[in-house]
Amino acid sequence: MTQLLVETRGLRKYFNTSRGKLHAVDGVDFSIEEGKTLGIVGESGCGKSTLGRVILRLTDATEGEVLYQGKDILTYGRKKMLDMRKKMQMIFQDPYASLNPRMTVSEIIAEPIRIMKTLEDKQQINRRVYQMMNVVGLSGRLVNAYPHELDGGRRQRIGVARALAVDPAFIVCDEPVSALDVSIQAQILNMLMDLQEEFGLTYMFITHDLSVVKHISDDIGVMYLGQCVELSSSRQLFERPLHPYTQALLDAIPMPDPDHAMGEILKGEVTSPIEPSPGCRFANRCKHAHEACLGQDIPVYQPFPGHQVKCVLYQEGAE
Amino acid sequence: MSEAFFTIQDLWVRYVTDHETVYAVNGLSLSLKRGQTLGLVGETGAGKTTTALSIMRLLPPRVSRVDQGNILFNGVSLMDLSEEEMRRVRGEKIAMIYQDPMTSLNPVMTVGDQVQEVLELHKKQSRRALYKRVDELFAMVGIPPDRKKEYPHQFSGGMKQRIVIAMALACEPELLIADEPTTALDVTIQAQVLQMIAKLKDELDTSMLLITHDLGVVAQTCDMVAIMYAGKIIESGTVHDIFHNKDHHPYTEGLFGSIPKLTVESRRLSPIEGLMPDPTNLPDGCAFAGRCPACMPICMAQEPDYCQRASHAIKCHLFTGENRGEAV
Amino acid sequence: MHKYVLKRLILMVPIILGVIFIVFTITSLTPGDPGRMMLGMTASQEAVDKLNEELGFNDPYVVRFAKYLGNIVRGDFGKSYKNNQPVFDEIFARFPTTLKLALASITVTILIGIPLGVLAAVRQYSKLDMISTVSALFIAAVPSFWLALVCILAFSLHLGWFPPNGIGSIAHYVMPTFTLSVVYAASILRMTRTTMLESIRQDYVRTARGKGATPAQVIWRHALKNALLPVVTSMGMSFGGLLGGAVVIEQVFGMPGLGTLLINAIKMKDIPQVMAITIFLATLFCTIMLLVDILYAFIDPRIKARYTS
Amino acid sequence: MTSKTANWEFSEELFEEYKKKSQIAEVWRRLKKSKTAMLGLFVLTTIILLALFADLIRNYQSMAIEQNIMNRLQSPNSTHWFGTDAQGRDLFARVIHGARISLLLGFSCTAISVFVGLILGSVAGYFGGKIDGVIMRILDSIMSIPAILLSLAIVAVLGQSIPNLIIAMTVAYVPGFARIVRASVLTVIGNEYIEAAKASGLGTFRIISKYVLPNAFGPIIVEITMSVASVIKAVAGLSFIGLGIIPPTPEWGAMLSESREFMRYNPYLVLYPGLAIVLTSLSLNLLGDGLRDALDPRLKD
Repeated sequence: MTQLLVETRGLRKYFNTSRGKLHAVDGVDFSIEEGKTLGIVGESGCGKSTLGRVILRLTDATEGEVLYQGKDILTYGRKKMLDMRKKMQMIFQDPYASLNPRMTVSEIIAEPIRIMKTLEDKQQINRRVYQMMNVVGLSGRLVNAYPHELDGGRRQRIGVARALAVDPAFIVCDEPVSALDVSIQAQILNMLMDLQEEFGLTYMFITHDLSVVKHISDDIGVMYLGQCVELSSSRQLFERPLHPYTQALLDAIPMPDPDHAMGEILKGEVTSPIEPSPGCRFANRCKHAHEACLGQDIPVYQPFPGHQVKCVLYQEGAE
Repeated sequence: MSEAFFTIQDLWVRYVTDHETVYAVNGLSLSLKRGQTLGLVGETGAGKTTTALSIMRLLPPRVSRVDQGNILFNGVSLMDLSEEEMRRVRGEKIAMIYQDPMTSLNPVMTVGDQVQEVLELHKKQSRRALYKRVDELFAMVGIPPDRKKEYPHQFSGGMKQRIVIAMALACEPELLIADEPTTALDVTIQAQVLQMIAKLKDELDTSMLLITHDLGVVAQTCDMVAIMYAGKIIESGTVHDIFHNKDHHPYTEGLFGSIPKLTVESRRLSPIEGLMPDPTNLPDGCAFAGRCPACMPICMAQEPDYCQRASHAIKCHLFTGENRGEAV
Repeated sequence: MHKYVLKRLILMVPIILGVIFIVFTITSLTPGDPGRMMLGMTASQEAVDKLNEELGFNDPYVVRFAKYLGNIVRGDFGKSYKNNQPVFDEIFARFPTTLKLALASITVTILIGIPLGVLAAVRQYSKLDMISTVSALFIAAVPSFWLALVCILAFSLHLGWFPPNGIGSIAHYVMPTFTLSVVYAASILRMTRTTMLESIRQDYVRTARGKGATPAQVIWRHALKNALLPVVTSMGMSFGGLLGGAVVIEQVFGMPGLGTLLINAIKMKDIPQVMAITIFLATLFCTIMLLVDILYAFIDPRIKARYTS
Repeated sequence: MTSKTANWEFSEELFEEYKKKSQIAEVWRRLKKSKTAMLGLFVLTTIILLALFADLIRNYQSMAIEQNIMNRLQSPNSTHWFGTDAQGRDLFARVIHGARISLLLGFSCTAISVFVGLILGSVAGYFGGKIDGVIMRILDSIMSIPAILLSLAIVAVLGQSIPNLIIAMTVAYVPGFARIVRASVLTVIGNEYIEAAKASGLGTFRIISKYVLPNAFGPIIVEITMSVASVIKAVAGLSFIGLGIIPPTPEWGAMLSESREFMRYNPYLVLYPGLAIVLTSLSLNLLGDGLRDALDPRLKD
């Protein structure tokens, strides 16, 4: 069995709003093996981006643990955390907003190296920047270009090079391709997969697009209103989606095949994650909903080995 | 009934600023039959939105230049209409749904007033009839009519798009232009909205020009498809032609290779290498030649013609002239 | 909505307290001898010392501040050193002049600035746009008191159209109003133009045109209301500037308003009077900003929603 | 595969090149394109040069200060380009020596206000919460007093001198700058690249100084030019009502004040000092307008 690299236990993140506590992430447990990819899928407002930020400590968790090689990094002090950041990096969603418009391509890629002091000598840093640019397929003449001079695909390559510059083991990819055109999206996805093989990277891949996540992930977690409603291997999830929400999500994707009829369409909209009442959060849109879904929190069932689902329909399976 | 009631003939549109000239649409032609849905597919910068705005005659003034072309609607050239006549076409005969429901509604007007405004502009009727019609429209798109006194910020993205649709369909237009109507929405909401548009379109017997980058959306909603690259249509045909025929423009092949598929078991995608050509400096010959895996010397020098087979047209040297035999 | 107004009124209290604190602190640094000023040069040193002691001028700073605050709460802002009358008597006597000038000026500012700004934006790059923006840029560089001098020179001394000073008739207010408002009108014009240009490019304006709305409807119904939001705030701020500007302009035109009173009080080191005028004008300004905020909520339902929920 | 698409050789020169292509040069290149900004810069430079070399052009003591009743109220002529005032002093000499005071006050007040405003505004904007609340309430209080009243009160209390004027103006101008800085900071910290900097382990201070402020710099530098003009006008206003610079020191506002009673028959007395104020602030405003466009890195050219 391979080693677990990252694990979360009972991770929660609440935000205070004027209308009450917003449960952005509400008790999420998962683990990622070294060298593998965990896809996190969900629609807007499900808390998937917050989850990524909490794991990287870009925002403080309300409760829970984030284990990296078995140690809880949420307890780390400033200095130790800075060391940790060399191992955990992030690729951001918006290739336009995630690059400082006043810095050149080489400055942006060199920035994490300078801050974390993985390299001191200027020429070494430059060599590293050069190496990273080559790895992500950026031409040398862009060394001194500014981000606004480049297209979305190239900018996203800069973001990837910046994340890779300090030689991390774990990268959170927060919707890295959703702002890109399909042809460019495919280029970046292929590149991310190549880099994973080349450097043995571990990914947490956050996206709203099930078909993208299918290509890149070994395991997939489906989130709905702050909770992980289904977690399994990618193959199992697509062959046998268990949670009614996962099924609805799969049905909603328009297939590029005119003979394939649209599936059943999910009614209603995502409700607000502010002060949710106990019970299944999907119940009000779910065609299988009944009394057992409301009133108390739904535990996680495991009807099949390695396939977890948060839905009372699978109650027997757990017993 | 089967005659084309809407045609664009050889449309050329440029944007000219002090610094540069962007060649957005370069000789685009398409036609649409009554009751049909045409999917106009392309990536960012292909000229899709420029085409839509040219039809509505809402291109940004001063910088945009329509150099050539004609747009015929029920046999009348929209280009020849006066601004006042065109104003009466907009919203009544041709209506538009926009990409971003967050910004396309006026934040300081109630949604009811915004829907009502279209009716006031085009239909003379009593106050009472007007209010009744607004209520009907809200009910039609699945929003309780008593919410019409609320402001856009009180609605979710999907709800706002429903309001935009109610606005577009208020006068029962003959042609509906939907510019990426679901791109900004979540996938489950997208499904709801697409289904609703399809249903209402049928009920009102409206024809639709659906602009999108999503081949899945096209497959599920369109009768005809036109694929755009660098301001031109490089392939067009029925949905069947595009999704089931063997022969395709290499760019279309590339697009299909780029989309991650749920049904196929493969890890790697087969993307198109390289980038869209710079719209300020388009190459001679075929605009796709630089990225094309099947590029031939002639592609660099000479622009290909359309190869027409029944309803299916491909603008590629692989299928024209002496190359015809080899490729097929 | 009234809940929001109440909330904002309560928020005004610390600001006014802050103003009183600042004004008190500044004036308490004044070297001077209030007793001597009140009794005059002929009074004996003993009498002066006694008066200073009685009035509490020898108390520690904190004690004096607390006393001053206490008196204000009771509505007592002190008496003028000059005529030993309650300071507000004089303020109320002078205020109408200043208020008339300020109201006339803000009205002219709005009437010139906003329509011209809208027109300049709608006809961007036209002759009208060029002329109005260039002249706005030029006027923004002109100090209002100099403009006032030039006006007196031209229209009073040479042409004799308007009286150069005094407040007897409406004619007396023409030049002061013009010189005070034209500078602010220039800045409002520029601002309206910028926000309008931004607003015209918004998606919802395109939606309105797509509906078949007439150009006039698009501009007045859809674009302007959104463009006005930042302009309204700026107008509130301008009113503060106008009150300040009135101080100088009143001097040029010899108008017996609050500004003239203030400057005389400063020159005479009549501290209670200076403090009262400053606090009065600051409170007035705060009230106007409150009205602006309420107006803002009235225009923009998003702001209203934020406060009423 | 992707690594094969961009094989290029490493060369140190490629990395060195960017020093030459500095941002200042870039801004300058764009600024040069604006005719009005260049006009503003030219006029401003001329005024600054006249102020710097005022002593070489016209002697301060003998031309600008000493009274010379024999020469009083001469219309502009070849010796006295701008004429002479009621005390027989050369108006041209007084105007160019006045430029010194105005520019000195304008730039020094702005510099101090910007410095204090940068600190207060960035602290308030970046940390938010209670710190923000306290700072902003204090600044709100100061801003509720119309700037000129506040300066008037301070000058009246501290006495009329150049340092006191600087203090008075600075107090009045700090809140404005702090607000602009704060607003810019708030816009900037909403950006994802700040998150990216945090993910790279960047500390608070460096995020402010390296990411937040440079990106907030555009609106601030524009405001600086506008503020210099505004201070110059405000000082002139104070002097005009007799509560700023005291005569016989040549200050434009004070000169206007002195000229009032003679202006009917000697209009040049109000013309030249006034034009000096207008030209100085106009040139600064034109420059500020041009800078606003030139400093926006997103504007393509």
